[in-house]
Amino acid sequence: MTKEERIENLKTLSGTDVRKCMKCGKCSGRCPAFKDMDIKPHQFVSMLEKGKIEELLECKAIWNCLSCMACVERCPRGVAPAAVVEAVRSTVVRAQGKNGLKAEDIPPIVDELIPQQLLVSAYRKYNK
Amino acid sequence: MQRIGVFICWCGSNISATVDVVKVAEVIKNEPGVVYSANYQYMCSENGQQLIKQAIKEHNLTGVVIGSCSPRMHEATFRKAAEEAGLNPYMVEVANIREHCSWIHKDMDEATEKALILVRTAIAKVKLNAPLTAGESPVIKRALVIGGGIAGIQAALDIADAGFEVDIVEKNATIGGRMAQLDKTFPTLDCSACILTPKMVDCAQHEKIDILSYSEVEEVKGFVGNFSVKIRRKARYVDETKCTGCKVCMDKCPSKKGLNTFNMGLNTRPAIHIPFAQAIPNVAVIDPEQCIKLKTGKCGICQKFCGVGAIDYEQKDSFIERQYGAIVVATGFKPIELDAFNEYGYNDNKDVITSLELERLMNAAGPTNGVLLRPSDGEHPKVITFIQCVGSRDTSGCGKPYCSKICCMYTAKHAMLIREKYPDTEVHVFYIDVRTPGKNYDEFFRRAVEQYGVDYIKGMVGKVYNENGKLMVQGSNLIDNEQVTIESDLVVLAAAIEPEPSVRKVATLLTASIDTNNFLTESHAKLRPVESPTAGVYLAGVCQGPKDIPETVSQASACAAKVIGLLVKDKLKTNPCVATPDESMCNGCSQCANVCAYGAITYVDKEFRLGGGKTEIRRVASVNPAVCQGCGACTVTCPSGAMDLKGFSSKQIMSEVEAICKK
Amino acid sequence: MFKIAKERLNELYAKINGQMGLFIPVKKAGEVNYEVWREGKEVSLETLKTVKSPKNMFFPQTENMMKFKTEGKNLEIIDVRGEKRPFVLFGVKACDYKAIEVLDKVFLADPVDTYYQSRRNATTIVTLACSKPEESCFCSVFGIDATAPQGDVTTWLDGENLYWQANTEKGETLTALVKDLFAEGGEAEVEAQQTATKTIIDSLPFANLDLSKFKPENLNELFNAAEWQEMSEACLGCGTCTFVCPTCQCFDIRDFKTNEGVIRYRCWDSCMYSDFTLMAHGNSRTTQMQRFRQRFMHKLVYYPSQNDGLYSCVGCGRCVNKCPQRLNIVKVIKTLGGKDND
Amino acid sequence: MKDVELKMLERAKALLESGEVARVIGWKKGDFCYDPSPASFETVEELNGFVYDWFCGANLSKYLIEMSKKEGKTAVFLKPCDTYSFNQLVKEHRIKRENVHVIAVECLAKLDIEKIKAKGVSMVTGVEVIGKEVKVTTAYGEETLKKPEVILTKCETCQKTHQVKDEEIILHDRPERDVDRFAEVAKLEAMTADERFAFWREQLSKCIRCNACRNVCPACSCVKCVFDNPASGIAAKANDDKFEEQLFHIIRAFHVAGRCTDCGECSRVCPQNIPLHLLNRKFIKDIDGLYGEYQAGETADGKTPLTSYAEADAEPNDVMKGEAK
Amino acid sequence: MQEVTTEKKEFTPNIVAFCCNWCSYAGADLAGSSRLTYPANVKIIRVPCSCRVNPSFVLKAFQQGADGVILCGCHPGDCHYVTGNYYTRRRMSLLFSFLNYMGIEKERTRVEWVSAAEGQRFSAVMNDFVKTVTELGENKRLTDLRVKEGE
Repeated sequence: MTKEERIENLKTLSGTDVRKCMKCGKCSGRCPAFKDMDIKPHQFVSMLEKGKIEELLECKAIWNCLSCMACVERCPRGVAPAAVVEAVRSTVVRAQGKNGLKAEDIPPIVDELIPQQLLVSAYRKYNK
Repeated sequence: MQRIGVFICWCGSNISATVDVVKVAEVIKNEPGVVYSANYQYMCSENGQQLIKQAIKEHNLTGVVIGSCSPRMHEATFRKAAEEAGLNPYMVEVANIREHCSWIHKDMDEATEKALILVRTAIAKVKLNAPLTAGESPVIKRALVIGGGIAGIQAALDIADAGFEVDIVEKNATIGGRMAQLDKTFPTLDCSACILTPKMVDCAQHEKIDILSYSEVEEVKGFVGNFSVKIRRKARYVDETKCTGCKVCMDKCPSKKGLNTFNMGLNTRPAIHIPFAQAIPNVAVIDPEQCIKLKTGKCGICQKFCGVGAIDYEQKDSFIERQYGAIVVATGFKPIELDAFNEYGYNDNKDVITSLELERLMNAAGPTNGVLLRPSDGEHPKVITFIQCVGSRDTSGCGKPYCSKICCMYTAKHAMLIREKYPDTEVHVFYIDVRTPGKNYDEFFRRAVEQYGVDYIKGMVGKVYNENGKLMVQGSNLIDNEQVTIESDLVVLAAAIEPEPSVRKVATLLTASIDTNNFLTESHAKLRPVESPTAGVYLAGVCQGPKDIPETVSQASACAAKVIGLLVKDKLKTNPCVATPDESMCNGCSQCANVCAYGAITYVDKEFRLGGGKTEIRRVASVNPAVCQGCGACTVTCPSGAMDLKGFSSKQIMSEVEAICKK
Repeated sequence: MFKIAKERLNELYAKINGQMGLFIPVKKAGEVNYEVWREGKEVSLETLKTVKSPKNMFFPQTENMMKFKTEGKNLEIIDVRGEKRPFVLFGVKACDYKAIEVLDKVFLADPVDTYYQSRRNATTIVTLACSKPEESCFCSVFGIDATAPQGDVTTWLDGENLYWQANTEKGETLTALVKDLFAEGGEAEVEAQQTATKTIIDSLPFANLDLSKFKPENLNELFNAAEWQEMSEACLGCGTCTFVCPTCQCFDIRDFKTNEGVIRYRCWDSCMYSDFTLMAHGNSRTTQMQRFRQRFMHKLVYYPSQNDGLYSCVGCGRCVNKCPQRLNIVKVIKTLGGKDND
Repeated sequence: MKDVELKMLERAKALLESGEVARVIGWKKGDFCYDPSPASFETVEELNGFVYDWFCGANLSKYLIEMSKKEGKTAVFLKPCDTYSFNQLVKEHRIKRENVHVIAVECLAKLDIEKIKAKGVSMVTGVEVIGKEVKVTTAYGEETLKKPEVILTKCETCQKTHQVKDEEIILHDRPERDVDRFAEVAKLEAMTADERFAFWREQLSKCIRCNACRNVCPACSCVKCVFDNPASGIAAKANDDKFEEQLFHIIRAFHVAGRCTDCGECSRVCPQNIPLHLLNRKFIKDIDGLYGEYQAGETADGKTPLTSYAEADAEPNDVMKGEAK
Repeated sequence: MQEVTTEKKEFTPNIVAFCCNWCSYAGADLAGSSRLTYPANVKIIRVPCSCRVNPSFVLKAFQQGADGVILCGCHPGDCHYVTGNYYTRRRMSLLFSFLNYMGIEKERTRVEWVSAAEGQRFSAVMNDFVKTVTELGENKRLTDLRVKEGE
C-alpha cells in the first residue's frame, strides 16, 4: 500500500470527515485522558488531515485513549476524533496480526463496580 | 413567421471556459426561426446590450433568447434593453448557461451540448411568447415597520423624515429592542442608552410616526402598494392616553415577584410596570399572568392609587386595520436557548451567564446598578472566563451553523470594560477565531489584549464544572498544546443569536421566504440585500442575518430609501405574468378560486353565442390582474385548462419540456 | 369443400402464420378483438361480434402517413408506405365483410387511398358464416346472408369441424398452402347449419325493419324531421358507435413531435365529437342533435345516394349493444324509416 | 320494481299536469327489455314510454347541466349514487339547484345485460328479480341466474344513500351490504410494479378512445375537455397502444380526483369493459388514507381534498416509500 | 408489455427538473455559483411555483423520453406564494402514487424541497436522483415509442 492509500484507508476506517474540523480544540478541551496522550485528540484529526500518519501509527495515545467518546460528543462540527484514534488503533492491531483480548480471557465474574463503558472500551481496544 | 435572435454571453471566462460559446452561437443559427445569432464577452455590459438593441432593429427580431447567467440575475436588464429597442420586454427569454451549466460541468463537450439544449429550450419557449403589458395599481403612501428596535426606529425615522406616514408595530410594551438592553457599544464604547433613547424620543414626537406598542400583526392582505394589515393591540390594562408614567402603581403593586425580562430575569419587577425608565411610550402595562386582580379578581390597588384613572382591568385585545404601501420587517433577534449545551453548566450554575445578562449586570440601570457582582452571592468576581462560539458555527445539530458575527466584538468589549473598571480582575477568553472585520474593529480587539491584558486562549472549552464553590473551566490551549483548567468566579457564554421566533408568523403573513435558520431571505444576496422577494416587503436588521448596530442602522436606512422610492410613486406597474381564463372554456366550477391564496379570482355571468342565433349565460372566472401574483396554482386545478398563466403558459412549458427532453 | 377438426385449428393457424401474417379474433383482458395470431393466444371464432370490427386491419385506429425529418432549417419528407407483407384476415362475419365493400367504395375510389389500398391488396379474407345470431343482429335487412358470407375463402364452424370453401384465386392460393391439413367434404353439414340459422335470422326482432323511407328524394323531409331532437337528447356525444362501427370511415390528421422531427399520422375521428371538422370559424355542427343527425343521415341517406343505394349500415348491431345510453341506428330506422316499422 | 315504476309515473304525471315542472327526466323504454334510454318527458302523453326497471343504470345527474338552464323546473329521478354526482355538480355551479326538483328513487342494484349475455343467455325477452335470483326469459326458454353475479360492477360495492331529495319514492328496503370497495385496488397494490404495469397495459391497450367514459362522467363536465383544447399541449384523438391511452386515463383520473363520487359510470359505458373505476378508486383510497376520509358529493359545498391542504400533510417521498399515513 | 431494461452500460438518464423560481431555481443558481457539480443530464425548467407544474407536464416529459422527473419547490411553509407548495404536495403525492399504481417505477418521480440557500442540497439531491434513475435504467413504460424510434 502506498502512503496515500494508507491515509485514505485510515480516513475510510474512521468514517469521519476530518476536513469538517474547524480547529477549535473542544475535543482536547474535554479529553479526560489528555495528560496521558502524547498526541492529543485534536491532533489526531489534524494530523490525519495533513497526512502525518507515521507519527500516529507509532504513538502511545491510542492505548491511552479511554474511548469515552467525550470528544465525539462535544465536537460542534460532527467530527469524531475518537473514531480516528480507533482507526489508527485497529490499523496497528491488525498489522500486529493478533487479537489482544479474547472474550474467554475475561474473568467469569466481572467486578460489578467496573463501569460498563470500560468493558466496552476494552473490547473495542483489544479485540479486533 | 418568428424572427428570433440568439445572443450567447461568454461572461468573461465564466461561461466560455467550459461552454464553446462560438460553437453554440454557430449551431443555433440553423435552428428554425432563428435569423440572427451572436456571441459576446459580456452581454449585460453597455456594449452587449447595444448589440442586442441593434440586432433587434436591424433584423426585425420578434423574439430574443439570451444564453447567459441566471435569469434571476439579468433577465430584467435584457428585457429593458429589448424594450428600448422597441421589442416587447416579454419577448425575451434567458437560457441559464452559467449557473446551470458552465459552472457545474467540467467537460467542455458535455457543457456545450447542454448549453445547446438549454438555448433551444428557450427558443422553443420564446416562439410561443406573447407581448405582455404591465397594468397599474395605486400606491398607498404609508409604511408599516414591524419591530421597534434600532432597525425599526431608524427605518421609521428616515421614512417619516421624507414626509410619509409610518406606523411602528412593536410586540413589547416599549420600543427600543435589544439595543436598549445594552450597556456600552463597540468599538467606541459609547453608552447605548445615550445614543438610542434620543432616537426613541424622536419617534414618539415625530408627527408622521405612530407607535403601536404592545401590538402584533395579525393578518396581511393585498400586495405591494396596497397592503391591508390587521393589527392586534394587546390589552395592556392601562389606558395609554391617560397614563402619565408616574410609576406610583409600580410602588403600590403588591405582586412584585415577576421576573424582570428586561433585565434578563436577573431581578424582579411588579405586575404593573414600565419596562425601563426611558421606555417609549412611557406607559405602564400589567402582566396578566402575575396580576392578582386579573387572576383572582381581588386587589385593584393600582386602580385605587392611579391619579388619572388609567387602569382598566376590563380591557380586551382590540384590532385595527390599516392600509400600507410598503412594509419593513425588523423583528430582531434573541440569544439561543442553552439547554443543549450542558457542558457549560448554564442551567446548573448561577454564575454561568450569557453575555446579554452580563450587559445588564454592568448597566447602571441594571439589577446591580452597574456594579459587577456575581448572581450567586453578590460578590465581586475575581476571575472571569469568557467562552465564545457557544452554539455558533455548530453543525452537530445542537446549535447554529452560522457565525453570529457580533460575539467576538462584544466579548472584547466586555473584557476590556471589566479590566478597566476592575483592574484586579483576571479575564480569560476562550476563542476559536477572533473575527473583527470592520472599521476600527481589529484595533479594538488588539487594545483588549495589548492595553488591557485580557488573556486570549486559542481553544475551546470542553467542560465547566463546580468544584469547591469554584467554576472550573477546562479547555484547550491549542497554541501551547495543553489542556488548561481555569478556576473562575464567573463564566460568560457568548451565546449564538437567532431570529426572534415571531418572525416565522410574520414571514407567513407576508409570504416572505425564510431560510432554514429562520432568517428572512433577501431578494439577492448582493444586489438586493434589503428587499424581500415579496414585492413591497423590506428587511432590516438581524431578521435578515446576524449583524451589529452600525450594519443594522445602515440596512434600516437602506430600507427606508427603498420604501421612500416606492412611496413617492403614485402608481406601480403590476406583474403582467398573471393568470387568465379562456372564458369560452371556463366551467365556472370555482376550483381555481379555492386554491388562490390572494383572492384574485371572482366569477361573473357572461353571455356566449351558441350559433344559430342562440346565446347562453354562463358563470366564468375572472382574474384581478393587480391582485394575482402569478403562482399558477389555479392553472393546475382547472380541469379544462381554461385557466392559463401568461408568461408561463401550458403550451410554453410543454414546448420547453419537448425541447429539453430531446437528446 | 374441405373440413378440419376443431381441435386442429391451432395447426391451421400456425401453418398460415408460417407463410403470412394472420389476424384473427383473440380474447384479451376479457374482450375479443382482431389481433396478430401467436401461439398461446386465446382465439375466439365463436364470438359473434368483436368489439372493434375488422376494418381496423385496413383502416387502423392510428396510422402513420409520413415523417418530417428536421435538421436545422432543413426539412425532409419521408414516405412511410412500405410493401405490406401479405396477411390473412380470418373469421370475418358476413356483415363485416359487407362493410369492407362499403369502405372500398370510399377508400379505393379516385383518388385512391394508397395506405388503405396496400393493406387491402395484401390481404386474403377468410369469412366465417354465422350460426348463432343474436337479437341485435339485422344484417338481413340490408340483404346480407349471414350463412353464406363472401370473401376469398368462406368457412363454417359447427361443434366438430371448420368447413372451408375457396371462392377466389387468392383463396385458392391460401387453400393450397394449408390443404394438407384438410379432409374433403362437409357440404351436408354446412347446408344443415345454413337452414337452421336462416330460421333464426327470420325470427330476429329486427328482421323486418322498413328502410323504404330512406331515399334521396326524401332527404329534406328526413333532415328536417322533428324527431331528431328527441332521439338525440340522451346522446353523450361519445364516439363509441363510430369506433365500433364497421363502416365508419372518418379520420383526423395530426402531427406528433419526436426527437428527430414530426410524424404525421391519421386516427379515427367521430362526427359525434364537438370538435369534428373544426374549422377556423368554429364547428359546422354546433349542437349534438346536428351531429347525431349527421351520422345517421350519412349512413342511411347521403352514402346510398352516392353509391347506387348501398346503405353504409350493415346491420351488425354493435352500436345497439355498445351505446352507453342505448341509442342506436335501429331506433332511428324505426322512427323515420317507414310505415312498416310501427 | 313495477310498484315503484307506477308510483314514479304517477308523480311524473302529477308534476307535469300541475305545471309544477316543465319536464321530467327519467328513462324511456327501448327495443328490448334491457335497453332503456335516459329521456326527457315534457307532456303526459310522452310518459307512455316511461320505464323504471332493473336496467335503468344510467346516471341522470349530468343531463341536468343543460336541463336546469332551460325555462321551467326540471324534475329528475335520482338513484342514491346519482345524488352524489348531483351534489358535486351543484357545488361546481354546473347545475342550477333552484331549477331542479329531485325525486329520490329506490335502487336495489341494477342489472348488467352484458354480464347476463356472458352467462350464455341470449335473446333475452324479460327479467324478473326475486330476492337474490334473477329469472331471465329468453326466446329459447327460461334461465335462473344469481343476482350478485349479474349486477352492474358499480352496484357491487355500492353503499350509497340518497344525499339529496325533494321527495322520495322508496317502497322497499335495500338489504344491508358490507363490501370493501377498495379490495380490488388493494389487490393491485399488492402486485409488483411489473405485474401492475402488465395489467394496466393489457387493459388500456384495448381502449379505443371513444371518450364514452369521459362523456358520461358527471365530474367531466367541462365545456371543452382539455384533450380537445389545442392550447393544453396534450390535445389528442384516437391513438392505439402507444402512450396516449395512458396519458388520457392518467390525466382524466387526476382531473376527477377528489371530485369523483365513484358512481361507476365510466366502467359501465366502456365498450371494451376496461375497469376504469379502479383508476378513480385508487385516488379515492389514497385521499382517504392520507388526508382523511372524503366522499365527493356528500355535500354541495366545501373544498375538495385537492383544493385544500394541511400543514402536516404527508411528504410525497414518504408517500412513495409507503411511510406516510 | 415492455420490461425494464437490464442493460445499464453507458446509460445516462435524461432528467427533467421543474424548479420554482423563488427557492429551488435560486438553489440551483447557488449550486452553480458554489460550483457544486451534478450531472449534465439534469436539465431545469423554471416555473413560478411548484404549484404551476401540471401533471401533464410530468407525463409529457416522460412521453418525450425523460427517464426521471423531479419537482423542486420551497420548503412547505416557505412558499413564496403562501400556499402553492402545499397544493403541490397533495397533487404530486397522489399523482406519483397513482403512477406507481399503474406500474410506473416509483423511483422515477420525486418531489424535493430545496430553499434558495440550499445549493449544496440541490446538488446532492440531483446527484442522488441521477444515481437512482441510472440504476433503474431507461424509461420504457411511459415513453412514447414514436419519440425514440422515430417510428
